[in-house]
Amino acid sequence: MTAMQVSLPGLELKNPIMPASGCFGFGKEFSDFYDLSLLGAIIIKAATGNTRYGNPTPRVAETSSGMLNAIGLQNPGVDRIIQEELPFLSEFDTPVIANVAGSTVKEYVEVAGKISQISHVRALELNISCPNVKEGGVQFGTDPELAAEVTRQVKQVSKVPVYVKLSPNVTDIVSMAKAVEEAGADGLSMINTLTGMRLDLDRKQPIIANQTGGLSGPAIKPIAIRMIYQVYQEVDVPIIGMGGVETTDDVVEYLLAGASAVAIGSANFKNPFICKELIEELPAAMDRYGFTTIEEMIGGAHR
Amino acid sequence: MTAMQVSLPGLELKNPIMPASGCFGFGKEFSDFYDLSLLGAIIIKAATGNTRYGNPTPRVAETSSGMLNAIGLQNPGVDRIIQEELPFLSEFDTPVIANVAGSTVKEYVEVAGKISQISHVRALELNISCPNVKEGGVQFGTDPELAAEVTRQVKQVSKVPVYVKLSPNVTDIVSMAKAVEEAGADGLSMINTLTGMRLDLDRKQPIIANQTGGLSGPAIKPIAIRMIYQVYQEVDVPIIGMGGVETTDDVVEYLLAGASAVAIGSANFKNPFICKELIEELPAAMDRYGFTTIEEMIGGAHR
Amino acid sequence: MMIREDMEILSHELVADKTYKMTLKGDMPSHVIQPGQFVHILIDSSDSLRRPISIADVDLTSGTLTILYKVLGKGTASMAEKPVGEHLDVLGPGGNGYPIEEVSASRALLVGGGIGVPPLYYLAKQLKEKGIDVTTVLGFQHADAVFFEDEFRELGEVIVATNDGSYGSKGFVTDILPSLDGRFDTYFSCGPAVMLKAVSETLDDFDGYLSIEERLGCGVGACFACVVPAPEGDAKGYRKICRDGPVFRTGEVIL
Amino acid sequence: MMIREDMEILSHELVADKTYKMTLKGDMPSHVIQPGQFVHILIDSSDSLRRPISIADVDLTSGTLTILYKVLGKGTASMAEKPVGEHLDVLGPGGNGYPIEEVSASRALLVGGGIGVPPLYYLAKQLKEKGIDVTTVLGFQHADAVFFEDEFRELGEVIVATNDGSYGSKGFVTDILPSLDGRFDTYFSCGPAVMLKAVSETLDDFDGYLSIEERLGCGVGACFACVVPAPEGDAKGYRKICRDGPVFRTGEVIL
Ligand SMILES: Cc1cc2nc3c(=O)[nH]c(=O)nc-3n(C[C@H](O)[C@H](O)[C@H](O)COP(=O)(O)OP(=O)(O)OC[C@H]3O[C@@H](n4cnc5c(N)ncnc54)[C@H](O)[C@@H]3O)c2cc1C
Ligand SMILES: Cc1cc2nc3c(=O)[nH]c(=O)nc-3n(C[C@H](O)[C@H](O)[C@H](O)COP(=O)(O)OP(=O)(O)OC[C@H]3O[C@@H](n4cnc5c(N)ncnc54)[C@H](O)[C@@H]3O)c2cc1C
Ligand SMILES: Cc1cc2nc3c(=O)[nH]c(=O)nc-3n(C[C@H](O)[C@H](O)[C@H](O)COP(=O)(O)O)c2cc1C
Ligand SMILES: Cc1cc2nc3c(=O)[nH]c(=O)nc-3n(C[C@H](O)[C@H](O)[C@H](O)COP(=O)(O)O)c2cc1C
Ligand code: FES
Ligand code: FES
Repeated sequence: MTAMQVSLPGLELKNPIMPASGCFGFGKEFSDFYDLSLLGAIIIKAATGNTRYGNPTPRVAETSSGMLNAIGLQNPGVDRIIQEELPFLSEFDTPVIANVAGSTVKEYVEVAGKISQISHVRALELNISCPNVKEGGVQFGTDPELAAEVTRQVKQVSKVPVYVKLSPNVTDIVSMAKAVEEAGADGLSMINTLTGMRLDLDRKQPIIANQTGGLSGPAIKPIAIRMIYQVYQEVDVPIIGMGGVETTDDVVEYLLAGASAVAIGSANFKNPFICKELIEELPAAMDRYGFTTIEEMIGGAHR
Repeated sequence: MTAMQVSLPGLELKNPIMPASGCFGFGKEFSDFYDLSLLGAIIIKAATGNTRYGNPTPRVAETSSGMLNAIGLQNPGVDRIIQEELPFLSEFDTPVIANVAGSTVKEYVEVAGKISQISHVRALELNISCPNVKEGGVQFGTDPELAAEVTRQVKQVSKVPVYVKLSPNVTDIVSMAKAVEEAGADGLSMINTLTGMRLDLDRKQPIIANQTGGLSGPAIKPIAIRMIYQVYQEVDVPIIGMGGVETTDDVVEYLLAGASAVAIGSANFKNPFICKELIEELPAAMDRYGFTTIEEMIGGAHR
Repeated sequence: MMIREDMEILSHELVADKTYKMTLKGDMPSHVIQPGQFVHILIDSSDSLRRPISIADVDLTSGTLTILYKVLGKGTASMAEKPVGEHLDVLGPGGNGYPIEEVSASRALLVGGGIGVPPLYYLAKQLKEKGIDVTTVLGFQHADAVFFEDEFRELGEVIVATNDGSYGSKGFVTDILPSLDGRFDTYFSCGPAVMLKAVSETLDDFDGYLSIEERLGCGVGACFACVVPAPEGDAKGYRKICRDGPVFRTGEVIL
Repeated sequence: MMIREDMEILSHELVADKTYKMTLKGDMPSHVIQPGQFVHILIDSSDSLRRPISIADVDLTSGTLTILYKVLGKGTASMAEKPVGEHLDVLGPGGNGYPIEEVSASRALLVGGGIGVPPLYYLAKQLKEKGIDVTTVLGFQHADAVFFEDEFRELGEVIVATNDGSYGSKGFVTDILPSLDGRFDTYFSCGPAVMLKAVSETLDDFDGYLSIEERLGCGVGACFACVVPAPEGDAKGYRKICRDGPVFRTGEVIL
């Protein structure tokens, strides 16, 4: 066990840093920038049952310390992901976390059943929180009973541990977390984006063709930290934290709040080397705040 | 009727710009900087039934493009506000909107009954959304039935129109808006702060003594714009918009999204002259986007 | 291969209405493969997204590349204030440009509109070097917006149109095209979406190449922000502007 | 009256470990009423909050004021990089300082800790001018952190203590105080909360003035971010550090 290691259900992470779903594709593009074996894990883009072409463009817009996106779960479907995208990632010594989405419980179950059989897929991340699709996605993430139901059914078919990705667009994040924990979730992933909008003042219309988009980036970090802090006190499963991580100080803040590992999303767009750089700089940050292992830091603000 | 004028229930605004509650005290401090008669209106700090001393300090922390606050509704109580603070504001040719808070429906009703009798108080802003107090405040703002109940009862005693200030910390902002509209709200005020947290990495504790605080500033603007855009389509009462307004472009964005006027909160801390400057610069912005009156701009993104 | 580097601003000047020319020095130029590729610039470290700007010229001897940009919003306004000597965080070169190596035609028509003109300049130079004849049609909104006319003229014939007729002929680039019938075998175009559509319709007898713009996220092909639909029957069904494009063969994507 | 102005940085230098001295030019100096007042600085326009820094000296002839600050977090780190000639957005002067006009004592003791030392300098100068005898006790963490010892020495006796004994006497400022018994009639203190508490307890036979720090919001008295409780029985029940303070008479607030 090295200082940087973290053990989570299904995942032996060599460090707690991984790219977040949807911000790293299926890894190929970033493998031009650095060796993906450096990463703690890789969370791949959402897979659905069939090919989805997503929303019309524009799909992104910049906001103060953040960005909006409404990609709309564009992906080639689980079968082609398994055939065309996943083999490439087997070359690296890094566990893959497959982000699973759907419009119906049946679709979640189908995708989870298929993708969890791939040997280097070590965990699923159940995306019940995508705010950018008309059906499916977010309503599972805002109703504790629906969330529990999809978790329960996916758990029955999944060959690997299931992390449920929570939506922050809810009144009571703790009850969402408890509902999915009770339904068998092995871990939580928090947070997905907050639903937002920006208007184009010249056209007098929303910039994003889908009208609303998901807000990510440093702007949402205080909300993520608050939710993780609250949920950590009430559940026993580990949390993968995310939302606006750009520096090792941010990583430390997430760990102290209660995350066991940290995913980096939009920051990959600003700096494609961000994950590698944070991994390299993390030991110095641990030192700065008087820690010798990652495990020590997890939930440190609750002691 | 001049180009900058806006008519709202109880409020004849000479322009659509006003300071937001809690960020402008009772006006006195800012009257050293400019003539308060310039303002469209003034929303004063929350009044409760009795004196409140608020939360322990630290009460504020900076975040990316935003800030957290947990003042905790510190105020001298409605009677002393009426005696000691409100007379000063009667000197100015500007309507006052009194922000009303409480722990119980009874307290809201008591405060509303008293403060709505003061002649220059032209409207109430019902603060059912303060996330920084242990009891009262936010639970009224997250449950449509409680929100409707407090609105209904306050409407019965208030001598002036009642604007209900909505909390963004909810799954479904539209149902909150509809509930209070149905209960008799004359207008809405959106949004209050989002609950957030920041940790002090050296002390390994939340910076804010209250642990959580309300997130305001440009970081939350996309969330506010989205909520106002959604609510505007579903209700008939006017909306006072707020959240991260710093420029005239922000003002235009709020109006186009559906706000009839705009309140400025945290930006007063960065620049105490902000309201005055925005009022002066607004005609140029109207021109830039091809508008000749404020009324034309309201809801412009929905056409 | 794309790299990320801090490039030094060697020169920076206003060349037309709100339009600036900037030369940047670093290793990037040696990585540029094709005209039409772009650089993805983080203008301020507090920005959330980079800004894509086409490479307008490359000088391998001096290790510089030239970009031209128009001030539109927050990012470009801030870029306009960067002094010579300062460094910019540049990612690039991105995307697939004009595949000059494939061009077998002997006479090329270049059609540029507004801030779509810059990438055509490096293309024109490369075509000329290959011995291909270049005719250029440039469209601008008004006289003050015109730039690089002389630069193109050194490489071949140039016709300028302005929307309001304040310079060159009055009207759109597409008004010029019929008069050039028989003077080219292939064409290359870059400009606003409406112009590209009009150009490709006017020239639908020809194969050509179009450079397309869309709001980018990552700029490296990972986020699917920038997709454009491919015609019915295409296996993938879409193309990414940042990786498969920004330059596409006519018919490869739906405009 | 408080004003807001862009003040020019006239000088800027490192004077001790992470501690910088900066002089700023503008109209602000003519508005300063008392030592102990502060300026509220917007270090970068993208910051959400200003940073309060005490006024360490005022020179009405040259229209400058001096501040000293220690790099602690994001804002002060960014301030340390501002070059001479640049302008800073300054709001001030804020708050109530040391009411020297009220002081009837003839011998004053000044007790400063760390980055609490600066406002005592302008105070010492003013006291001296009034003919009051000044003795200063300064506490720092270690030798590298010591600053302004010589400046204070020109105004009276100075005793320095460092926590680790690497300079002056080893220990806290409160270890020095007993030895000064009978050498002063009143005292003025500024420094970290723990130090102020210890000083006021050690000197509880004396009336004095304490300057208190807290995270500020508005800095002008409007937001209630900076309240400190007043003793039982006080009519208001609290004081605002930014408006009623930062300087309070001993006993006026609960430390
Ligand atoms: C492949 C490619 C090449 C380009 N080449 C050039 C060039 O050579 N010269 C030039 O002036 N412009 C070029 N553009 C357009 C340029 O990227 C935008 O004008 C610029 O990003 C606007 O940024 P802003 O901060 O001023 O605008 P803002 O509106 O403040 O930008 C906000 C966000 O929207 C994006 N955005 C806004 N408008 C556009 C647009 N028209 N296209 C793409 N993204 C946009 C920005 O990148 C940013 O992420 C190119 C675009 C693409 C996709
Ligand atoms: C009345 C007054 C006078 C002061 N005078 C001086 C002085 O002369 N020299 C000096 O070096 N420091 C002084 N301070 C403390 C100084 O304001 C903080 O060290 C500084 O704001 C830290 O900012 P930062 O961006 O480096 O830290 P960050 O932690 O990045 O700041 C984040 C936020 O917290 C606030 N903050 C953080 N620490 C403090 C603190 N200790 N006190 C108040 N706010 C804080 C900041 O103002 C900012 O809003 C004074 C504080 C007050 C209240
Ligand atoms: C362009 C983009 C695409 C995303 N796609 C997905 C997705 O497919 N599945 C998912 O669970 N989350 C998706 N997310 C959310 C991120 O994984 C992450 O939860 C969120 O962006 C917060 O992290 P950040 O602030 O570091 O970006 C996406 C985010 C962005 C910006
Ligand atoms: C320090 C502070 C105190 C506040 N106090 C109140 C309050 O008493 N009542 C209330 O309804 N809102 C209060 N608010 C919320 C603001 O009125 C406003 O809704 C919010 O800050 C969003 O606007 P902004 O981003 O412009 O600050 C407070 C906000 C801040 C920053
Ligand atoms: S911008 Fe991310 S895929 Fe093209
Ligand atoms: S900082 Fe706002 S009242 Fe003191």
